[in-house]
Amino acid sequence: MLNLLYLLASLSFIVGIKMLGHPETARKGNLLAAVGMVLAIAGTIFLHPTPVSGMVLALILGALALGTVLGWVAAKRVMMTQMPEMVSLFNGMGGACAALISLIEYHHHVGQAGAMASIVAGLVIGSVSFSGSIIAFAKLNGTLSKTLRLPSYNLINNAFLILTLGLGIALVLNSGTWPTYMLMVLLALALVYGVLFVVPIGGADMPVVISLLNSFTGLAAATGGFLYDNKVMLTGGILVGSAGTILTVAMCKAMNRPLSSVIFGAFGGGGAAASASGTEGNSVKDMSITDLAVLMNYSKKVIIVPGYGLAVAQAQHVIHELEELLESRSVEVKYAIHPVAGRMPGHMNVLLAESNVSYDKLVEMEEVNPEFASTDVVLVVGANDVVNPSAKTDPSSPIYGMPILEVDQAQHIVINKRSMSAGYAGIDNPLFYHPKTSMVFGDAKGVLTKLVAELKQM
Amino acid sequence: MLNLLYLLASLSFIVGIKMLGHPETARKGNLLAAVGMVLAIAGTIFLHPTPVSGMVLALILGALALGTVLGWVAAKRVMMTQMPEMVSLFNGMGGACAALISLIEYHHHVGQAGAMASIVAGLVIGSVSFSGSIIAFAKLNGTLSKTLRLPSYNLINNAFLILTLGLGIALVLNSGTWPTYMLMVLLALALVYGVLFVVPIGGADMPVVISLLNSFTGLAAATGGFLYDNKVMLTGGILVGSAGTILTVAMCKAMNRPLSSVIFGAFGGGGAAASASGTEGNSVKDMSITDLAVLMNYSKKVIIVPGYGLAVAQAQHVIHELEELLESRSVEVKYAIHPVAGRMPGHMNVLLAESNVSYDKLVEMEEVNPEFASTDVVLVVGANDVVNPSAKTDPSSPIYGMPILEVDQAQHIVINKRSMSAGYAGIDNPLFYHPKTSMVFGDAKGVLTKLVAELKQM
Amino acid sequence: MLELFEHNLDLIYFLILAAFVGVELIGKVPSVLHTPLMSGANAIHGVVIVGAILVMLNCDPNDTLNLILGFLAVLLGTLNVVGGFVVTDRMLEMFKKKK
Amino acid sequence: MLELFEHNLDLIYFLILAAFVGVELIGKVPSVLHTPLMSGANAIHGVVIVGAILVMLNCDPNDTLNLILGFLAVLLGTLNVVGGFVVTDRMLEMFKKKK
Amino acid sequence: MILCLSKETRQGERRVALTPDVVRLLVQKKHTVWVEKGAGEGSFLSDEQYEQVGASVKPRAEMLVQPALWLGINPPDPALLSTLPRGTAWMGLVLASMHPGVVQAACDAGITLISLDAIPRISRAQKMDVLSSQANLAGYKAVLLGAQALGKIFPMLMTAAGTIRPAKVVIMGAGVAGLQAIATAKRLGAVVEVSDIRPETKEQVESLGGRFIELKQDESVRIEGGYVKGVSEDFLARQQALIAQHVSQADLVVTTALIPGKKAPMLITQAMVEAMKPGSVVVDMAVEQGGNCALSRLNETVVHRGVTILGEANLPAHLPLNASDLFARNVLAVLELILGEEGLNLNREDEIVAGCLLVEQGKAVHPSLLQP
Amino acid sequence: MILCLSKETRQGERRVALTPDVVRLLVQKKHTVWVEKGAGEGSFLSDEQYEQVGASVKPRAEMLVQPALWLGINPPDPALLSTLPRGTAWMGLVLASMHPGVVQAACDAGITLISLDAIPRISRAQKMDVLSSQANLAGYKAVLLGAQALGKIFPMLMTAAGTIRPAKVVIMGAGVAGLQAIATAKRLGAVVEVSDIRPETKEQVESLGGRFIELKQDESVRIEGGYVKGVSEDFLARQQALIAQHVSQADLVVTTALIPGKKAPMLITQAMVEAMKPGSVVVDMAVEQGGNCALSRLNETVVHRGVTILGEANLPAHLPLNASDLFARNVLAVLELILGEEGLNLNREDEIVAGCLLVEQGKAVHPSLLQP
Ligand SMILES: NC(=O)c1ccc[n+]([C@@H]2O[C@H](COP(=O)([O-])OP(=O)(O)OC[C@H]3O[C@@H](n4cnc5c(N)ncnc54)[C@H](OP(=O)(O)O)[C@@H]3O)[C@@H](O)[C@H]2O)c1
Ligand SMILES: NC(=O)c1ccc[n+]([C@@H]2O[C@H](COP(=O)([O-])OP(=O)(O)OC[C@H]3O[C@@H](n4cnc5c(N)ncnc54)[C@H](OP(=O)(O)O)[C@@H]3O)[C@@H](O)[C@H]2O)c1
Ligand SMILES: NC(=O)c1ccc[n+]([C@@H]2O[C@H](COP(=O)([O-])OP(=O)(O)OC[C@H]3O[C@@H](n4cnc5c(N)ncnc54)[C@H](O)[C@@H]3O)[C@@H](O)[C@H]2O)c1
Ligand SMILES: NC(=O)c1ccc[n+]([C@@H]2O[C@H](COP(=O)([O-])OP(=O)(O)OC[C@H]3O[C@@H](n4cnc5c(N)ncnc54)[C@H](O)[C@@H]3O)[C@@H](O)[C@H]2O)c1
Repeated sequence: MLNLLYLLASLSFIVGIKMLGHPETARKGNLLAAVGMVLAIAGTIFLHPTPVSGMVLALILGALALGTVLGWVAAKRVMMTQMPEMVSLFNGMGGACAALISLIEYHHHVGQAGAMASIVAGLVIGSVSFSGSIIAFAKLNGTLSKTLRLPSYNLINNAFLILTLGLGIALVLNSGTWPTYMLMVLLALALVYGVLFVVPIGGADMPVVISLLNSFTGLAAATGGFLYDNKVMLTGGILVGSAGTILTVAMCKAMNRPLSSVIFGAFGGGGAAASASGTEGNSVKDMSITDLAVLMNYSKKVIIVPGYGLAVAQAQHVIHELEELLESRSVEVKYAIHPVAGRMPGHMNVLLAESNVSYDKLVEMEEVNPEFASTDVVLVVGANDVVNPSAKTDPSSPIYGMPILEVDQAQHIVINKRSMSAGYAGIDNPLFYHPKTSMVFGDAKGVLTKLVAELKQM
Repeated sequence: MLNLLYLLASLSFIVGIKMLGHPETARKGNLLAAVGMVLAIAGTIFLHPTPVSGMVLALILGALALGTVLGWVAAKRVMMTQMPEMVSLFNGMGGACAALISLIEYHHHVGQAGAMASIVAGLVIGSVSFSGSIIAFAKLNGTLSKTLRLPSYNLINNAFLILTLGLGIALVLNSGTWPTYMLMVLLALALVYGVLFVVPIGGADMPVVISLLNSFTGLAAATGGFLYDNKVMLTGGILVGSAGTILTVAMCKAMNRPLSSVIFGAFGGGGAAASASGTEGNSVKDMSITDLAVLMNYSKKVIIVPGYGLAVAQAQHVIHELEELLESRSVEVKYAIHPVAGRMPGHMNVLLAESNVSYDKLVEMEEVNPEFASTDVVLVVGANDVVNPSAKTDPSSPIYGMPILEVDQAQHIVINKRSMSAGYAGIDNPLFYHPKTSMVFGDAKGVLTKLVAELKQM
Repeated sequence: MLELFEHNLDLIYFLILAAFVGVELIGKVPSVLHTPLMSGANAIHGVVIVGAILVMLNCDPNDTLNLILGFLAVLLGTLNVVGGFVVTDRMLEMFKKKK
Repeated sequence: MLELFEHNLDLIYFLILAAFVGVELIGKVPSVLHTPLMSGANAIHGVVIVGAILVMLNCDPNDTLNLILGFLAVLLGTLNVVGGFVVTDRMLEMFKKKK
Repeated sequence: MILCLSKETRQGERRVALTPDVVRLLVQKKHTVWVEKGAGEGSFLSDEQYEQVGASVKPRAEMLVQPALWLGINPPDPALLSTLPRGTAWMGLVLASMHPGVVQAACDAGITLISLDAIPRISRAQKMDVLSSQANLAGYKAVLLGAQALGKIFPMLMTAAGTIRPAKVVIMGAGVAGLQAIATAKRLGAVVEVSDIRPETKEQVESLGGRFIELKQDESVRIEGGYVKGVSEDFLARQQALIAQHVSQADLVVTTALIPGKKAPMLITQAMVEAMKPGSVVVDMAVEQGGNCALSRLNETVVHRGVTILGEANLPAHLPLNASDLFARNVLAVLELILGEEGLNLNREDEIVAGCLLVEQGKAVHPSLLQP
Repeated sequence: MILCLSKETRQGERRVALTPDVVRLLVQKKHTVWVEKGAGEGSFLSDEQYEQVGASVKPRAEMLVQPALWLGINPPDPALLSTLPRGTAWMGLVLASMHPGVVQAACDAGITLISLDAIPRISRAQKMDVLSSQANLAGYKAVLLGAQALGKIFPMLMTAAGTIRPAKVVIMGAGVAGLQAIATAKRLGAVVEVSDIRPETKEQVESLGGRFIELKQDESVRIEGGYVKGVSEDFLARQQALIAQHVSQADLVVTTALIPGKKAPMLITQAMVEAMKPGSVVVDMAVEQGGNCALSRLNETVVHRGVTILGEANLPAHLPLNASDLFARNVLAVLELILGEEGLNLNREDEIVAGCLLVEQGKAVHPSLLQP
């Protein structure tokens, strides 16, 4: 019976993770996995083959209740922007849990090489994951803001790694016959290594690190599965271990950093993605085309701001296709036409008429400006000066006094252009550094074509 | 050691199937799986734990050698068009092999319910797969061309199914203590059921059936795995069983027939796709958009013949996208413009100019007619009268004497229109029934959009 | 070594297959889902709590130290599980169907 | 029933995971590959030949009937394997890059 | 048989029935071609160009010396016909229903009269179809004339000085000319609305990006072989009422509605013109057949309460380069059918010949001429 | 301050500096607007329409009674300026380099002269930029005029009577007018080739679907602030040689090349015209600045060896509905800048005011007028 529950829980994890991979089913997938987890926990407690003392049961239930309340409240209270650090924290809890299990079980399996391997692995991996996650949490949190980097850092780091592994292997080979304080030394080493692992890494790479630590914790959980020959722990742990690894790779890819450079040495190093040559130290956020596709697909209202770049790229046909596609998914789409967008009066009209964009979809600046506030996504394609807030704020700017499209009122601003270069007026655009802004770099035609392809797959 | 080989073989099957799913890696995937198979076979023979008599070994090697020669020659000789029937035949061999194993092993496992279940399942599934495959082969081959359908067919069919299953279960419950002739009855029942299963199905649905039988054989192989607790058989069998089922579903989807209607009752029924109301009993060939995409992707020269339907569908922008996409894959693309295509002089020019098709790509009828002979694919989109050969051959036709585009010179003719209805002149078009012609039914804009999407994925 | 392999054959197949499933499942996930997926996976490895519970269940009721450690382990595991699922759910709110 | 389940736990996990892998692998295959994929899968289930070989290996050298049946089984299995892989390969020739 | 290319005499006509390109082909086929002096001038085709391809250029008087096949565009002046020697044939537009005198004159002069406008519109004859080839050009030109006269641009433009709304163009009749007018107005960026009474035109109009003004059909609308044969007064009144509001908002109205052999339907009444905005324009392409607009005058420009009504009759003549070219190719296709080894080979078994041969050697032979 | 809208007197002018729409806005802001009788006629705007929105319509004589801000389009007749009461201001196009007499007359009459064409082309002033708003319309009109005069259609058409090749249009100069000309010719289906000497125009031309004729730059080409300041004779000769072959194959040539404050560059020589096909057309938009074509005559149509050269100077006047509308909005934007609570508020600290204020109360104040 218990095994059946475990099987069901295992299945719920597999299917849950699968569902988490699709926007439409993700929420349900999470719920499903949670249900499976409840089954596994309840089963473990209430279908335990041997009788359990009331006190122990009370303790267990107490811990569960306390944990539930704390976890729930923390998770509900946290602000959207702080979620990644929360995840990191929770991950650390999981690692600590695995380490504690190993600490307790160590004495019970003296002499059993196999079990000892599981225990030691669980202790090491769990501890690294724990201390690493805590550091990641503190970094994201801002508590630990400096990126520490000792001089011969790599050396020290690798030394610790070798020490930890060596001691761990020795313990296993001696099957737990060594004194307990050696175990404590191992624990300490692992904890320190976790700290060393994460401390030098910059904020931008943190999500990758968390994902990696996450898959570590998965492995730690799996070691527990080995120990108890418990299938649900094994399934859950291995699943998270492998899925987490792939996810880490995928995240690296999305950030355009090879995983190898993340794991070895180059880890951190300032975070290439975070600072695409922003002037004045400002930083620019990159967005992948897939993310843009999802964002648009789940929007209610999208306003497209075409500019000279759209004409240069001759992307008028694709943008019309995008518009039709979004409309067919009942996203409202309009074009905001700035009076001097392009290089001749009415340039955008000429362009969009060519691809048969309905005249009704073209909205003048005065009319569209109040609409941005109720807009989910503004997609700026090859426009620059006409959305440059300096025109309003900077009296020394050559475009000061020109009315602009007030796209910063919208919830998300996505700007597609090939680079950070300036437009006709030759000036920098503060909008690119706006917190709501994401950039999608590339030729407009290429980017929009891919965007349409991505959208079609959703 | 043997187990390691089996593990490697299992992995090669998994990875091989994965690679088979992508056009670029498919061939290598097939090779990989084949290598794994060789490992498994060689390991089984040469790492067998107990000593083997030379005669038996010789027999085994002889059978292997004979099979290899025969299989190789047959597979190499067969014409492209006959491959599906070949696959069916080979599938039948696999089924028969599984059934034979069961026949032999039956006596060795009397009294072992678990083993007996495997044996009986292998026998039944293998036999059904065998006889079904042979029928499918004969049907595709033309040997068996009529679609037989007895009056109360469903009843008979289900009766046989129940009988077979019932007898099978009885045999298992009695753990092989029943006399051998009962086993033979079961064999006969399963064979007959396989025949009944496939006989009523029309030619168009055959690929689905073969895929289904294929996954059956996979399961039959897996039963062998249970019997011998042989991991490589299990992996291979289960993998094919599950992948084959999903594949069957995917094929049904691609044919727009729900799997349920294929499995239950509606199976066959004349093959909706095969005979789209051809006049004079002539038959019309359907083509899927994916196949068209592959055909075009691997062509050197494509000529598009636009007609009034392109204008009605307002598909001028998509066709231009298609043209650009093909050109980017170094397929040469031209448009053949018939002087009276459309409904006003120059209709196609107006239309294609709108989507910025270069004037150089538009070729007049006189100029393009000699080019068809060197063309791989002619794609006729929403044109009808202007490619109607009656204009040349049938003096009683109202369009007799009108010069036409001589598309029948090309290697493949693909015609997209919504139905079999006539064009302006209101007359039937023999080109639709031309052996080189395939029809892709649907609104031009929808079809071309999907075509472009498919092409982009290649 | 080979011995170890032969003995744990089932386990090894299990591991390989499970790892494969994990890899295949993630396959081509849109990158917006990276964070929620990570968070969901995070909650799932909270299954380690099962181990913690087992520790306690098997614990001598008088072994206070281990009971305390066990209690802590269960507490931490619960935090991982509950917090993980709830945070994931909140992240996924943005994918609610509009209208 | 439950007993059967408990006894074959490893097998059941194996089956479920393997089936999952199969399903996930096929996932989104372009329909041009349907036929080659079917054909490749067809070759793979030829692994049943391993069973046939085992039958023969375990066969009493004097049991002529079973030897003949076994011989047949191996022959048929080989046909399945060899023919299957070769046909698949030929089908896939068309995916060779042109030029 | 000698082919004689005449110089058009109609006021404002700039086309010519044969171009040097086509003459070259005829000469290659061993035909003798005489060209009237200055025939191609209006189309920028010099006498030398004709001579270079093998034609002889002569004054008309010298061409009348022997029977020949005369090629022209506009219906010939009856007086002129009488100067042609007996046995001569004349081919070109006759428009017999509008110019009955021509047939009579041909009979009197004992010549053969071939009417290109009477060629049946069957598939095989498409390349001889001068009505289509010329109407097509006319449709383009009508819109350009209108755009030229309109004090506004067609496309929508959003500029720093404000937004220019797109012009609204209403087109009446979606035949050959009407469809090309739709295409041209759309190209220039106008919003185009179209009215026709043949139901199949809806799809055709939409295939060109125009909006079709739906009109409830009724049984009084008689349509045969793709042509409107007639409509009741009552229906016309309903149609007028429906289109009145569209016309009142239009910047440009182009009317092309015809009923073959009859007076063109009156679609734009004086009241409707008066309801139009000052500055707007009407181009009445049906003016020669009586006009679709009550106020249009043949070959005149009328300005009524700020609305300009253009009554230019011969629009293809404004595009002589293309119009002559296409006309000449149409003529060539007909010649290939009717020119035998020695002279005309008028096989009246052939549907096309039967349709376009009005008078043979002074005898009226066309069915439509026999009844009365 | 009273705003006086004058009726344009230039031959062929149909625009007006204020439309009723804009007058309504001014009246709402408590300005008094007087409209000269018949001022809007050319743009189909009646006196009643002006009265309805709150203006008073008067004959000119009655408007001269007190100082006011006069609004016009074309540079005023110096004689007329002298009739304006002292303290009056006049605003409109002055084109001082072409009409030096106007500035003198303004000084003599002691009035204030505001030149809309001298407004600096900075971003903030885009909505006041009459040069752009009018040149844009002119570019459209130039192509239509050319298409109208050309005996050919623009688009390619493949018909039963043969294929019509697309017209080839060559456009010289890709400024505001040139770009709109490209767009218009492309829309109509022509193949468009463009020459300009500012390097950034290549991308702009291609963004509109035109083909750019590459020309090797040299150091004699001086470009400042987006304008060509001058080129050497030598360079011009090379440019001519390069474009000669393109022009010789063109059906229509539209020239828009200008060098602000100087004579327009001579791009199309007589020899080049003579190399063109008979029937082709040249539209010289630079004719008022001396012309880009050697044969063009101001406001005349010249036909030289079969090539028609149109020298129409005031193209926006052919689109009075749009042109008046845009001009009036430009004027409104300027008024918003310079009209204070009581009368003019000419703050010469403001770059725009400094740029367009030529004469203040009879005193020449513009930098360009101070040196000599
Ligand atoms: N409309 C008129 O009448 C007129 C006339 C003259 C001047 N102007 C001036 O022109 C400007 C118009 O503003 P705008 O926002 O339309 O244009 P803009 O400010 O010139 O910016 C255009 C942007 O498009 C990007 N771009 C160029 N090619 C691209 C491609 N192939 N794909 C994607 N992006 C591309 C460029 O950035 P990357 O290089 O990084 O890609 C550039 O920053 C205003 O300053 C206006 O005053 C207008
Ligand atoms: N060009 C001219 O000047 C002119 C003038 C008058 C008449 N015509 C005549 O018109 C004909 C032109 O020949 P054609 O080949 O262009 O046209 P057609 O013979 O009229 O055939 C058009 C075909 O397009 C298909 N179609 C319609 N809508 C479609 C859509 N949305 N998507 C896909 N297919 C669609 C229709 O079949 P389904 O309904 O099955 O989809 C129809 O059979 C000739 O007979 C010509 O003589 C030409
Ligand atoms: N098969 C061929 O080769 C061929 C060639 C050319 C034209 N055609 C066909 O000939 C037909 C007519 O061509 P056309 O341009 O010579 O026609 P047309 O000049 O006789 O008439 C012009 C249009 O006016 C419309 N009309 C008549 N009364 C009207 C009214 N009251 N309101 C609105 N519209 C009215 C007609 O329906 C027609 O579309 C079309 O069907 C065309 O497709 C066929
Ligand atoms: N920033 C703004 O607000 C704004 C507004 C309007 C125009 N502009 C800019 O002003 C500039 C010119 O506009 P314009 O139309 O008034 O220019 P213009 O009328 O002075 O000249 C027209 C064109 O002729 C070209 N030209 C000069 N000599 C030539 C030669 N020898 N051969 C070929 N071409 C030649 C010029 O390069 C220019 O493109 C452009 O850069 C335009 O973008 C800017």
